[in-house]
Amino acid sequence: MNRNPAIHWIISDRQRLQTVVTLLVLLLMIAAFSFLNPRFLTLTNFQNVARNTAPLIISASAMTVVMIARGLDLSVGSVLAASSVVAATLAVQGVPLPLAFLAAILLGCLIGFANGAIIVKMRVSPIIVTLGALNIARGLAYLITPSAILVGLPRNWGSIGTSSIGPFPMPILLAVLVVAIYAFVTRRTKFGKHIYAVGGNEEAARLSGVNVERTLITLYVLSGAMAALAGLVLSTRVGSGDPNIGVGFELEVIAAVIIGGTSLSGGEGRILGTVIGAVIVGVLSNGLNLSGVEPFWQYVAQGVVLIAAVVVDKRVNEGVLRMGARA
Amino acid sequence: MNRNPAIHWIISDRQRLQTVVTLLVLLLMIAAFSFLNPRFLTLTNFQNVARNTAPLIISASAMTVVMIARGLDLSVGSVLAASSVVAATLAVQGVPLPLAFLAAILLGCLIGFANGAIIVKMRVSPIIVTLGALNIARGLAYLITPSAILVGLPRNWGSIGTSSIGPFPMPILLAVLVVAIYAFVTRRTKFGKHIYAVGGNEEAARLSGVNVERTLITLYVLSGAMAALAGLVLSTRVGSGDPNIGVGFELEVIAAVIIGGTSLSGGEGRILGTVIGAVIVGVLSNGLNLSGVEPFWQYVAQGVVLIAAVVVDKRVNEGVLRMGARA
Amino acid sequence: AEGPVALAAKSFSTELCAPKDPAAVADIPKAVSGFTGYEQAPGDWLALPDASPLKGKRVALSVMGLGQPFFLAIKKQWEMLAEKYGFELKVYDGRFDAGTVQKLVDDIIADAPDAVAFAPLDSGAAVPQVQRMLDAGLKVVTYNVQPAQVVAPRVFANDFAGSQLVGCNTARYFIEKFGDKKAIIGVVDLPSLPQVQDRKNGFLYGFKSLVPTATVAQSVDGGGVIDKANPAAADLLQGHPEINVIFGINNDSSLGTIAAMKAANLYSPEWGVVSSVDGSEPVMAELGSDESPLKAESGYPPYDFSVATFNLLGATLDGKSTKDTQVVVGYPPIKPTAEGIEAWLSRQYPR
Amino acid sequence: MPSGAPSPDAAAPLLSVSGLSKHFPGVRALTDVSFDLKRGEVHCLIGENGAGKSTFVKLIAGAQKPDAGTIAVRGKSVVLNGPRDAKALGLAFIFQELSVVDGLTVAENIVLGDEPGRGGHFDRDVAETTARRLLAGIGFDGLDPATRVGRLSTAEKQAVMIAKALCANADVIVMDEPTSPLEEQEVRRLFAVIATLKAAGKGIIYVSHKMREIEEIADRVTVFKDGRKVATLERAEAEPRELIRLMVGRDLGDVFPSKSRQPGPIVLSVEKLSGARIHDISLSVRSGEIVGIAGLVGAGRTELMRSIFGADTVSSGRVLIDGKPVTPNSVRRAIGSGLGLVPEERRAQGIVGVLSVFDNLLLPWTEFPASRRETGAPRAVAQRTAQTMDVRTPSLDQRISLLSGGNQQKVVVGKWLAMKTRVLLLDEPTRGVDIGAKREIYRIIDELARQGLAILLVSSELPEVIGLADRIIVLNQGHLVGELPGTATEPEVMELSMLHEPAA
Ligand SMILES: Nc1ncnc2c1ncn2[C@@H]1O[C@H](COP(=O)(O)OP(=O)(O)OP(=O)(O)O)[C@@H](O)[C@H]1O
Ligand SMILES: Nc1ncnc2c1ncn2[C@@H]1O[C@H](COP(=O)(O)OP(=O)(O)OP(=O)(O)O)[C@@H](O)[C@H]1O
Ligand SMILES: O[C@@H]1[C@@H](O)[C@@H](O)CO[C@H]1O
Ligand SMILES: [Mg+2]
Ligand SMILES: [Mg+2]
Repeated sequence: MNRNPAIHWIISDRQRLQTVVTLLVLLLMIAAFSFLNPRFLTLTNFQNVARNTAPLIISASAMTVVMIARGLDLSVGSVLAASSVVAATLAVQGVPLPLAFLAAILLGCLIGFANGAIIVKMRVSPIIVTLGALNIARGLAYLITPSAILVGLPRNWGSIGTSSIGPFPMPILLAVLVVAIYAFVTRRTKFGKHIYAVGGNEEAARLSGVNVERTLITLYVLSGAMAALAGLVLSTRVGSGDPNIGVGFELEVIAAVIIGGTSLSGGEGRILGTVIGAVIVGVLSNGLNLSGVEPFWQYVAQGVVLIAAVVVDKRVNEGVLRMGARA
Repeated sequence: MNRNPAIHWIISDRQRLQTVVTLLVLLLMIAAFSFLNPRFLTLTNFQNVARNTAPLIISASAMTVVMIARGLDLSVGSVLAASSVVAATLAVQGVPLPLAFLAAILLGCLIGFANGAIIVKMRVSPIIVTLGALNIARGLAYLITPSAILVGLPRNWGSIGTSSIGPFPMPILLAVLVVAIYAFVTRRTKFGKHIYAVGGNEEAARLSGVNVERTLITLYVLSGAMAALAGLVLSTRVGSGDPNIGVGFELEVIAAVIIGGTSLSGGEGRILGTVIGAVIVGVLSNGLNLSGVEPFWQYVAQGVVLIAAVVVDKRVNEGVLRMGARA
Repeated sequence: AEGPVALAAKSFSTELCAPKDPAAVADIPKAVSGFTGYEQAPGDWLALPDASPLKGKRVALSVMGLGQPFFLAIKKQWEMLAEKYGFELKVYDGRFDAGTVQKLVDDIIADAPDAVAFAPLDSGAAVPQVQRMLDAGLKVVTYNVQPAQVVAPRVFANDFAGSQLVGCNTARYFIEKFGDKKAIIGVVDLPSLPQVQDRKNGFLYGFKSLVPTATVAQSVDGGGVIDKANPAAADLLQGHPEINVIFGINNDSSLGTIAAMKAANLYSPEWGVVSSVDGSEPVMAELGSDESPLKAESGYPPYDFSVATFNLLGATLDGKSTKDTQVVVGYPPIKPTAEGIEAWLSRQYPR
Repeated sequence: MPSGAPSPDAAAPLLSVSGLSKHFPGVRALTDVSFDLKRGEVHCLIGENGAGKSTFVKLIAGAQKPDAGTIAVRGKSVVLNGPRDAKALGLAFIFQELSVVDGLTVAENIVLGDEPGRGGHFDRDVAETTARRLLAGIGFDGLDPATRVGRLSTAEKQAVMIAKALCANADVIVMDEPTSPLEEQEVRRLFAVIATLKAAGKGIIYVSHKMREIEEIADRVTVFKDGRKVATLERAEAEPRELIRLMVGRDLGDVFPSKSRQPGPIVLSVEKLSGARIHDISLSVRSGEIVGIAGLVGAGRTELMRSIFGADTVSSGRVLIDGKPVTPNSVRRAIGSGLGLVPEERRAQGIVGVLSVFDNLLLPWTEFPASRRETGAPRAVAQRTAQTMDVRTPSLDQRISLLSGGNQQKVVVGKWLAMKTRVLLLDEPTRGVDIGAKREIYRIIDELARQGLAILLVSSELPEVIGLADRIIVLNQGHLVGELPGTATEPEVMELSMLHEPAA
């Protein structure tokens, strides 16, 4: 068993093994959906899913590190909406697009900073603070514009969302970039090590001289920024600034992160796992729609597949580990 | 400072102190709202808020112990809906009301059992499992009846939701009963201690002979049952069986639990704190409506008050503890 | 003395009411969504043809959210049409969620059906959504909520005018029953949907046309779903006991209100008057009951919507429509008599 | 080169502290303590459990803020606003509670807070080289720097902490009970390292409960009692009997009880037990008998105890109590059959930190009517147990996590006393326990044996095994390699422990 170096490489690290198994679960899903509708496994549908999943991947990458550090950010969905309407409002008023986008990202940073600072300095639960922020950001979005803005958006509004470089849609490239940066940071930088330390054993990290507070605040700021970026990707793709988008997005993001192998209890997690988790979440609703499953049954199917995915994941993982131990 | 025996009693137990401080925060809110609208502080509004908050209190009590044991149940909102339509469907078909209600509660138990069994036996994340259950239960609710059932409900359908004993609305009495049972169980029974032990240190609990699995499964079953009961209270009050109700209820419940002083990391928490947390959540939207705050501003106000409540809570708590230590 | 139902039937009219005091309604915003400028009768669009160009085609139907009787009726109607005219139907549920609707648009594009009947959620967001489908070469017709710009053939009802009629009838009943008692209005609203703002404004325009002295005490956010509308309505009643007119922007809102009234022991026609729009079955039971204060309703017609959309989609497939083609279906006030209710239900919600 | 600031006065003590005080609600942990540390000395700190040693350590680490008092480093008075300040001043620490990060690798733990690499980049190669060098220096050459720490044994984790403290290249190294999870050989290597540090002019504060260690390495010894410093003695005066008298306030006499017990019939029999890390082990313990288990780290002692208790999966073999087989792989059945286990890692396995002393004591209990647990009989039993075990706590309702480590351990042992336990499995029962309490626990173990319990004892402190056990069983790599009488000597046991060490 262990003879094969590739297999050995995979099972030698629990996290790596888990990621590979999650990938297998995804492939299984793809196989099943392809069987149900031939249009599922086409380049256009691949681009479609990828484009739709890009915002999820972007925000979930940021959420992954927040959760590795034992935090949580429920405000992402509302930040997405706020970012979307801020950028659109500014763009309509003639502010150059890069500046409008920048303003939206800054707003995300600001909300993230407020979240982080309150959580860290006051030592209160991230759930409540970011749930508060969820409400506040949604309210702000509605106050800016109660309905979607589209009249007067500049021609190049879609520059992020709909353009492509070669066959690769811009949203996907952006998501890949974000993932690459996060993967690099978590694995190859001091800051990355600090994230795991803070989540794994905050006291030990503090005693080792890690600046726990700054680490955490930075992660929340980045989570806000990435949620805002996700909002820009989404709203430039769909061609409007919409205060209604992103309701319930936080649960999707958290589901992606957890399917990807990061736990709420911190200290563990992998960006790559999250990407696969996000794609699983994205493929699921797309696949069910394309398979023509009746709308109400889709709820059931979604729930069943979600649970089955983690259960299969766990089982295979443990099975492989047991076999590995025996070999 | 410590001379006063009442004060000493309060500050001698950290959890108790926290509960008292949370109560103060609630009183502060009540004072503020009373100032903004004199109709806020009336018996009828008290009954109104209490009636509206009863389902939240019921489900949040059950969630509190789940969270004390380091679990989480995101499916409560959907179970609420499923319970509501099951009871209504049966009632419309002429099944006696008590039986219809029983069936709904049993359904809640069943979903809770499935949640608990999968979480415990497969050792997978409660977030994903109960998120799956959230989808499944919602789907089932819709499959049973795609839209609200109102016609053909028996005359006494409102027996739980709208009746009163003396000046006390039935929903409130039910909530009080549930709270009393939970408070008793957590504080005065062996099972209660086991809940804290499982959440505080699962391994130590296991090695001390606590049946960790059974404890956890029981808590999920009860959470399902209480969500179903909450569904009955709600739907007999609004006079329908409705598959749409309870969307986002889980976040309200979790907010109530956390404001009440229970944390996601388990081992700590108080039912009484949760009750106050739930009332804070309930009073908040009622108070904002009665104060005539514009709907979009209500989002903002809700967020701000939520955060302010926990921050004030924390600050006062620490202040008192510091003073206590010095005295 | 006449019972409330009889009184409501007596004061009922299908005519709009002219403002008694134009100043009283001057400040009310006119339509913010939809195309109230068109007054084209549905005419032939409501007739069932012998054969349809949709035959043998793959058709996608989207709904805002299947949890409402209105959209369920739409789905049911379309399933009957699919059966009768022999086309393949796939139904997409928007779950009343902007994100879900965005994604289903993309999934429809990926699935590339021959024709799409699309129900937008937000007028603004709908414009690029429809445009995306058109760009992908799909044949699209929209119904119910309308894109804020003209992009594709559409079927809609005039939310302002339809609600204005309810406003008039509510006022007529109010005057009949309470004489010149001062009217104080509460609204169980859903402020995040522009279409709904038309309903609210239409209602106020109609009501104040006949009762210029009426004032609005408060609008609360009822979310358009019963479990959120219920506590919001309870708060509304609690905060403003002087309210004697409540308008619910859809049936969930008025039903949540009715439940709140029952809990607060206010459920009686003597209290005042409740009205709303949609005309679904449970509300019809209230409308026809002498115990209920709900005494005016305009019907939002699922059958008409379905058939008109079906026909327009066929025409679009045949190239017989342009992007300007639009069909306005009626938004009739429902006469609160047994016959009136039966007439409405049997056509729009056939069993 | 010392990493801290250059000293303004070479003659000044490396560290001097005066008037240091710290109160917690209900507890005066430290009162008016003065202390100093010279270059090139090992200054030992001893005292009973709860005397304030760890509190003292945390204060000079900047991990907690003192209520009063001053700290001076190399003659310069300093204010510590956090652990980073202490670190910057050239102070390094090994804390009593293992403060490792399970999710990071050995190397990452060792360099945490001071990672090598340019800018923000983490240089893994340098980190691993450094880690390998430091681990080799303390005799843990076998430990792969790329392993995740979560997979290590307690001893290996401790080695990581020691390497981490050395990594900082500090002038002052504070070790709070560094050897409690270590094996004799590893202790020797640590002492060699300490000698080198000393020779390099560094100062070491060494906290321990082990008199033999103190005797061996101390240049000076400071004794704490009830949060106060009672004396600082020079090496010459620091004679164990005197130290114990200062610590405890009286003479203790013999530490170990006499072994004049009369073993009865066999209570526990283990037949051909095998599991993941143990192979085909058979043994038996009589009523009234204490059987010690010796072996090197990783010999499988813990796994054996846990397998008997049903906590680790058994693949074959069986366990019998009074001739009746115990259902395998179920802790609850094991407890029901009369087994009790005091696990190896107190904080992770022994206590429920958020619960009170009372709740922890009564956690395994099943027999009292639920509703009366807070009052009446259970309360009385808990009270009695706490007294028997001499648990120092302001009240039974105190959170156990706020007790000193030794007092926590007494609770973990104590919780089995009130049960109908027939067989007590003790895995390192006195780890981190002070000498007085140790003697107490020995007395209790003896007492329990005399009452007819069968006791299986694992300890890394050989004197403890020899001092208590009637028979000693030696494990090596999961195999039972031999048995010695209770009269065996340390070299005899050591020899057997290492005998069958296979070459590979
Ligand atoms: N955070 C805290 N809150 C309350 N009391 C505390 C806290 N930390 C320590 N104490 C108490 O302070 C006293 C001193 O504890 P400390 O840990 O310093 O003892 P120690 O000498 O290190 O004991 P041991 O030898 O058992 O490790 C004890 O009574 C302990 O219970
Ligand atoms: N969860 C684990 N994963 C990997 N290795 C483990 C694990 N638990 C124990 N080990 C290793 O298995 C071997 C046997 O462990 P065990 O704890 O039974 O030995 P022990 O004799 O009690 O030694 P110790 O003094 O370390 O407790 C040791 O080498 C230990 O490092
Ligand atoms: O919510 C409403 C429904 O109640 C129905 O009126 C159709 O339009 C939607 O916007
Ligand atoms: Mg200590
Ligand atoms: Mg061991």
